[in-house]
Amino acid sequence: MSEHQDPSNVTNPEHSEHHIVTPKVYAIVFVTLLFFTWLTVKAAFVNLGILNPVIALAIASTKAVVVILFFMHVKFQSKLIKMTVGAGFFTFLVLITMTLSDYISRAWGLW
Amino acid sequence: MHISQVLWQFLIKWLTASALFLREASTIAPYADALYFFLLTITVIGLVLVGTLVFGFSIRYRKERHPVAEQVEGSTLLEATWTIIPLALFLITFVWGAILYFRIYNPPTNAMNVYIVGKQWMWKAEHPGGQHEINALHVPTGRPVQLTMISQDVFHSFSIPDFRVKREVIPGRYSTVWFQATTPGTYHIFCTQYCGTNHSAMIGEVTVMNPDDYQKWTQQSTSGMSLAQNGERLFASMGCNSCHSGSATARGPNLAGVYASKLQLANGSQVLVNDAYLRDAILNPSEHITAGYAPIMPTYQGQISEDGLIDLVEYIKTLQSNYRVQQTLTTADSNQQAPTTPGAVKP
Amino acid sequence: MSATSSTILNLPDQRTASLPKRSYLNNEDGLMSWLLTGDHKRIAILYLISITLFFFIGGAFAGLIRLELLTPQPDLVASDTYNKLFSMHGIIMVFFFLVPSVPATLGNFLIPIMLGTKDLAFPKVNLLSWYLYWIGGIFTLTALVLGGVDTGWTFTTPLSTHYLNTHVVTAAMGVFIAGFSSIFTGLNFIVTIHRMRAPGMTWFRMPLFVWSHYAASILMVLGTPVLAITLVLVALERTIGIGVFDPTKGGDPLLFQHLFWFYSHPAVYIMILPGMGVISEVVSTFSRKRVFGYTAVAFSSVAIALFGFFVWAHHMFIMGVSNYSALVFSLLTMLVAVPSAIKIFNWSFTLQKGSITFETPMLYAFGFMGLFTIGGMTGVFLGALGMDIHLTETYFIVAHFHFVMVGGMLMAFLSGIHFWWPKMTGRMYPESLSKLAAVTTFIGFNLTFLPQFILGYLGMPRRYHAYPPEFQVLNVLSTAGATVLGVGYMLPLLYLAWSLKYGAIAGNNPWQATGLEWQIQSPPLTENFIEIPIVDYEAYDYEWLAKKMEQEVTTVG
Amino acid sequence: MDNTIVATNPSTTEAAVAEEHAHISLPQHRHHFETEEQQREAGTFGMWLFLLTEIMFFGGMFFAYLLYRNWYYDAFVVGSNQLSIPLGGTNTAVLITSGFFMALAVWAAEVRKRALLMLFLVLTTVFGFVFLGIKYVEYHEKWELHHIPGAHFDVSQFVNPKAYGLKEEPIAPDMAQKVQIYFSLYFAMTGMHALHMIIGVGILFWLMWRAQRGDFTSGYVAPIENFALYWHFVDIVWLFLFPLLYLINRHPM
Repeated sequence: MSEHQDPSNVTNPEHSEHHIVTPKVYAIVFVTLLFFTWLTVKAAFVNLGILNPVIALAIASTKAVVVILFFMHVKFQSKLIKMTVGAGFFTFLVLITMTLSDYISRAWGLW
Repeated sequence: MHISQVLWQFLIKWLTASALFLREASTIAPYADALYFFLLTITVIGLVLVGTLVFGFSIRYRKERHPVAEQVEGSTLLEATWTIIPLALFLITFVWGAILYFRIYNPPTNAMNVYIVGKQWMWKAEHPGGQHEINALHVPTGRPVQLTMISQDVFHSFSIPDFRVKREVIPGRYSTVWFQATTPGTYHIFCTQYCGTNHSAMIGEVTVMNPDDYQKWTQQSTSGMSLAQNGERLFASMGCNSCHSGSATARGPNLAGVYASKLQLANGSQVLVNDAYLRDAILNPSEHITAGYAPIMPTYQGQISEDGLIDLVEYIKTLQSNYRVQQTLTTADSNQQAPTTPGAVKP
Repeated sequence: MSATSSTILNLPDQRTASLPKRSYLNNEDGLMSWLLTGDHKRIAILYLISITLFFFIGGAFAGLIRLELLTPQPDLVASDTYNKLFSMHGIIMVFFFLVPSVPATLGNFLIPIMLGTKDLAFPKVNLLSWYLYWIGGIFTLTALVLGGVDTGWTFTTPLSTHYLNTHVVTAAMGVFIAGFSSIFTGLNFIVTIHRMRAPGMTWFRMPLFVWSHYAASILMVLGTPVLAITLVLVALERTIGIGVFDPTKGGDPLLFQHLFWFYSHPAVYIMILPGMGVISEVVSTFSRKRVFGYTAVAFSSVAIALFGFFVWAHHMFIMGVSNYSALVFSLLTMLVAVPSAIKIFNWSFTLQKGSITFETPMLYAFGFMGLFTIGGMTGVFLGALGMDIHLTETYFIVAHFHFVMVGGMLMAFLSGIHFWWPKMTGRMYPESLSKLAAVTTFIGFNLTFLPQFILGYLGMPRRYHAYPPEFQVLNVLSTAGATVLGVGYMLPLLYLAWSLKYGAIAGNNPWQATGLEWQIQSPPLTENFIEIPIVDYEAYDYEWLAKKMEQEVTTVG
Repeated sequence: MDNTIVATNPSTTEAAVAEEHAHISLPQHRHHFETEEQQREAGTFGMWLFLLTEIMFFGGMFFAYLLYRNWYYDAFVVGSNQLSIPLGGTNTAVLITSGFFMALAVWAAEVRKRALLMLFLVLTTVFGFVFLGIKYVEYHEKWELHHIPGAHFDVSQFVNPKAYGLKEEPIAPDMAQKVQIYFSLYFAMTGMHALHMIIGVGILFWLMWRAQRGDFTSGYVAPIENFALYWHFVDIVWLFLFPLLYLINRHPM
């Protein structure tokens, strides 16, 4: 019924073709995730100073992105879904940064 | 004409007892009121504008006079106008409000300090000279007064409407506010943060006095022990002096003259020693290790009341040399009372 | 209908008119057909009944509060009781009336119809959200029956966690569950608006009512879970003492404030935005004109939703947040005030060159515009840092949010109810009585809450059971106003109930409005549209409507 | 006149109706959706919006973690070192495996293989249970050591690790008290996560029951697909929890 849909929907970024991800892709993702898990444990035992939490978070984020893109099919989804995912993390970022703006600057002005 | 008695009394009261405006009794009050009237003016203008538009259009374009509507899409110019003008007004308000805020919350350096402890449901005021008050506060005119406040239990809020100052009193952390009273008289103190059953009974009175009267009041109402003297006793009885003895071989850092100095901490950071720092260092010593000392100090969390902490803080504030500390050591060794001579804090 | 008449109300000939034989109301019979319905219209009615019940429970508490404050002495009830009264008033009114008021009733009823679809995207989730609302409500009512809660609606720690022995956990769970009800409503709206629009219903053909619900839904979905986790932490703190908000264990009570207001500030936009949508519809219909600057009004809703997330710490200016952080939040607060101002002016100019009539919904809408202007401007007082120090936590703030929430939202809700009542029930209410109610409400409201602004500036703190005697006169005025206000709210209950049986038959489009909902029968069929409509006209296109009606007259003739 | 529809072009309307009838045959198709594609997209979008709320739900706790970790770093290190990396690491792998089988289950449903779908769902559930079992072992240990926050919380192990035969450096008593905050957050976060797992396993049983009937292998995969989104989201939360809670500072100072 697409030709009678909302005319703007024909090229609507909200629509996407349905896509079946193959087990092969899943297997690659699976191995990648296990590898990163091993990596993050190893990295924790090396003293890198300030870089330790940075690396741990970077690895965790990479894993999360891989899961979101492939296991959760976002790579093959419409723009709308991608934006939705983005909006969630954006709001979380707002919560963190705006609240931190209080905690970080509390000691300011006490010099 | 017969007016009901109740109504009559109500009218009398309306005319005599109910002010529509508040006294201005501090140096900040006129500044706050200026902003208030500015805001009131733009509110009234805004309201009149919207009212005029709505009523004007309603009369001019009501169906009887204007049976067929003309379709208008909108007007970028008009819309830009009522975006930019309010934005400009709000930004002015923001700047003005911010200036006022920093004025109210940044005490001048020469302010006299009074400690306030809030608890369910009373205010305790503690003057450095040893005057203790409950639900009352005496201050002189013409001198900036800084309140260092803390709560023993829940959030309270210390408010003196006639001074236009208010600040939340927080458990576990000092907060400060300051004012300079201008007119002698008595004014309300309210707790404005809901704090449990008797929230509305947590009220008190500030008495503002001439400097002379104030001088008289301080002399009459002192408990005989200044806060620093109380602190000195605590310092000895809690055994602080055994480590913070001031000698070169002491296990704890020298406290003489430490207040208002910049301290190098073991974790590499530098801090300014203020009331909040001293309080925190007593309760959470391991986070505040002075560089060069071992983290051996035990915590006093739960062993000492907020009043006691204030006494200690005040004591350390007044320590200019280690003479008094040495004195407490000798007396402590001989198991005697700490010295109680008033007014001898500074040697 | 002559051109000079002062109303656009156009009812069918009452001698021949009758309600349609089949409608969503009589499609199925029996209680279970209501309780297990998937029909968004029936769920809207269920919600309408529920929130009305909670409104009057909350209102009763408000009445008792005002009665107590008639005298300065604590004489009517004990202090604990008074604290419970205002706590329950706040909790019930905020979480069980204001948040679901317009979205769950009018929004539920109208959004699918306005978009030209048969139902919301997830009818079962919609029903679930009503049940969650009631489970939450029952928790809260249980807390009430067991002896009440006296935390205030803000659940401030450490008071709520360590210093009260009332049923905090029960009430918090009630709010927690009701929060999920609101999440599911918002989620349903967003999906419906994105996915279910009829052919031709582009984003910029949607009524502004839908736009404002879209913005509010985003806030519901993103904000409410933060409240949920905060309440869970409060409950854990209370039951096992986990110490996250407890200063004696090293926790920061201000963290609670941050997390709580991260939801609760956007929540006020959740409450007011749908109301703004109602006003857009009503003002346009009764001035026979397209809303002035449609896109600006649409985008200002979205802007409010977006900025709404950046301003929460303005509830904490005196609570010991960093001064510099306060600066940032104050600036952003000023920015969020602008879209509201834009809306007010756009509505005013919608009237220009219109052909204005003054039916009940329009009277309420006028009330909204006046009161919301005051409410919004006094918000700027409170957003200005230095001014906030003096005004916050006093009756000024009480007056401010009642102007926005009651003067704004409740007026909008009543406006919407009067506007869409003929659509929902197929019958008209008595116009003269409803106009009287609108005027009574407006007068009563101002009498109640204007004195509170003065009281606030004089320094009377909020949540005070007893107060110094010099505040009495203004308090007496306020209580007197509350009485009038109470009458104003009781009236609609009576005549709307009356109209269900005896009201005049309304016909399809009594107001001659342009929305899709007015082009179908009233009350609508269960499936709304026999055929999915194809939308080929802009929102608020009165010329299109006139043409269409002309056509109908000729075909019928 | 009762049901005036805004259609002005009768031919397209008829076409639309005809088109709709073609789609109505499938039993899972809900009447208010025009097409099945629309229904499916709506479902996915709705699920994602729900996950958005979950992000914010956990977000509140993640922020609390961030704050207190910075305030009480030493306490967090000590608390974190109380946790077992072998157990935590295994659990991470277990959860990833469970997620992998869930992804395969979606694929099996897409290609309409009922036996495979059942197998993968069962494997997903089994690994879910393994995760919860290991979590239970970890919790139980904390219970015995009095590391559960609250009235019975005991700091002696952190103040005096030597007495317990631990190699840890002792920390000051005031900091040791803050370990309670670490464990509060640990239990709140992993507890909420475990709760989501338990709910997920419950839904899995329902899905297995329906999959057994063949509901999802005739072209209708939305429930499987949407549940997979939920299950993967729970995975993602754990992917962050593991390094943040277990691996704060494992290297010798």
